[in-house]
Amino acid sequence: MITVMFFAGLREAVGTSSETLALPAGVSSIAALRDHLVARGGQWQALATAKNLRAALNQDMVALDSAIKDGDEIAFFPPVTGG
Amino acid sequence: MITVMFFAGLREAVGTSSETLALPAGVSSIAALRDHLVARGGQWQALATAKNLRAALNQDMVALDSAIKDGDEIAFFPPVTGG
Amino acid sequence: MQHSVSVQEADFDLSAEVKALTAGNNLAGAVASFVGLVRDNNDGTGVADMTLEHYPGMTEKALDEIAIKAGERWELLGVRIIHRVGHLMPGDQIVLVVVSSPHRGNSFAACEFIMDYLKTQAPFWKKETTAEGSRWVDARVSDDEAMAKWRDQIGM
Amino acid sequence: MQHSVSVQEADFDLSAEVKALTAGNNLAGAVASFVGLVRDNNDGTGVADMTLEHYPGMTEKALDEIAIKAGERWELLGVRIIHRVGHLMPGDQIVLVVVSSPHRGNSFAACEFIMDYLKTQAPFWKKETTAEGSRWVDARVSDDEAMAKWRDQIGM
Repeated sequence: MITVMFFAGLREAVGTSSETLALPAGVSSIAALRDHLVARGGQWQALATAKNLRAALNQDMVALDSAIKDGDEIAFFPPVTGG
Repeated sequence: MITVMFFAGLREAVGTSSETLALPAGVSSIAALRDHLVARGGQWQALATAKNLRAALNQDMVALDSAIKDGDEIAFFPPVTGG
Repeated sequence: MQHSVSVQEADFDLSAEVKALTAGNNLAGAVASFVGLVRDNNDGTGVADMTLEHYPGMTEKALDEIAIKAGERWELLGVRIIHRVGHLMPGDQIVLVVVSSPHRGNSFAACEFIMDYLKTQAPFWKKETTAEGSRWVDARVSDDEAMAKWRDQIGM
Repeated sequence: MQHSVSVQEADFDLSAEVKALTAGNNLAGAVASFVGLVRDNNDGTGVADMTLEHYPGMTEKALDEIAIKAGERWELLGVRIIHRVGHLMPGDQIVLVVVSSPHRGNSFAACEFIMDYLKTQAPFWKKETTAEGSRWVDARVSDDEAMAKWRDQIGM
């Protein structure tokens, strides 16, 4: 199983903050996971149209082409605006 | 009359913090005033031997060759060490 | 170097944080601090209030890593970072960074580095309420540029 | 830009100064501060206490000019400078600089500029008491270099 999380405007767009799912067959990177989610259609298109989509893998900010495996926590979000 | 002030180690060396005197004849710069005071001998030699002597004219830090006139307030001191 | 980070809804007191960071250690001659405040205006639009969302767990981890990176780069004695989350009003304090060091140059550089890093790397998001409704704040190009400056200067 | 300077024997409170500088003005998103503390060690010798001498009148004038120079160079909302004089112990606060601005880059640069300028231009002198007696503190070449950096960068 993997945990996928969404934050800020992206959380509002996809309508959920977190979901747990089995690592889909053939999905081995964050980018591939995004494509898998986008293929659900509807509000999930937000993951495709998001400007400057950022991602974290196990709570480290990483590039979208980073490899993922079972047990990982993956997060998608817009550029951060704290401080 | 002019006012001449001394601070910190230089004040201790010359043994006074301030004195008022008539602008000596022929003295038209801070450097010339220093020479005039040094010529008194004794502890006034400290003005000649001071490393990196600094001066202020009417409470602005200035170069030693700055011109002075009657009524001025001149100060001699070592490099500052505040902050 | 000692460091600590907090992500909290509660407000903080700058003096108390400085005192706590420097207590019992009289080697620190220099303490540089930064406090970020909620402005009542952003790009010309009045801001009534703000909500700060974050990624619990990752925020603490990111701030921790930023403090450690600063300590590796500069001679520091202590770093304290606090970032507030939740509901905030104009004038409220959002973020605090305090850096103590034997020398002021290091304290200034590290404090600014931590803020620049935090702005682009720590997972916080601001949502503002304006007269036209609420909106997520856009990231600023100037923040990316500030971060890029450090990458160029010190390879971070 | 508002600014104020104080030369005083009394201690100060950083939080109170920040609040006073930003009160009633929610344009200031950024507040950079510096506090200098008495160290218990200088160049390897233990320091028991310290006396700060100054040139009354000129100190206030010099600090005032430094604040104004910073306001001319950067977009600032407020500058507050406090420098203590008289008898101080290790750990005591000596100097405070607080700079508020709409943007953090300006607040950091101006705060560091003011400290570097003050270190070489404001007429204060420190006398330390050590186990070997009392001694006037020597000026540091590094302070002249810090000042020269600003002269090179911004012609000040």
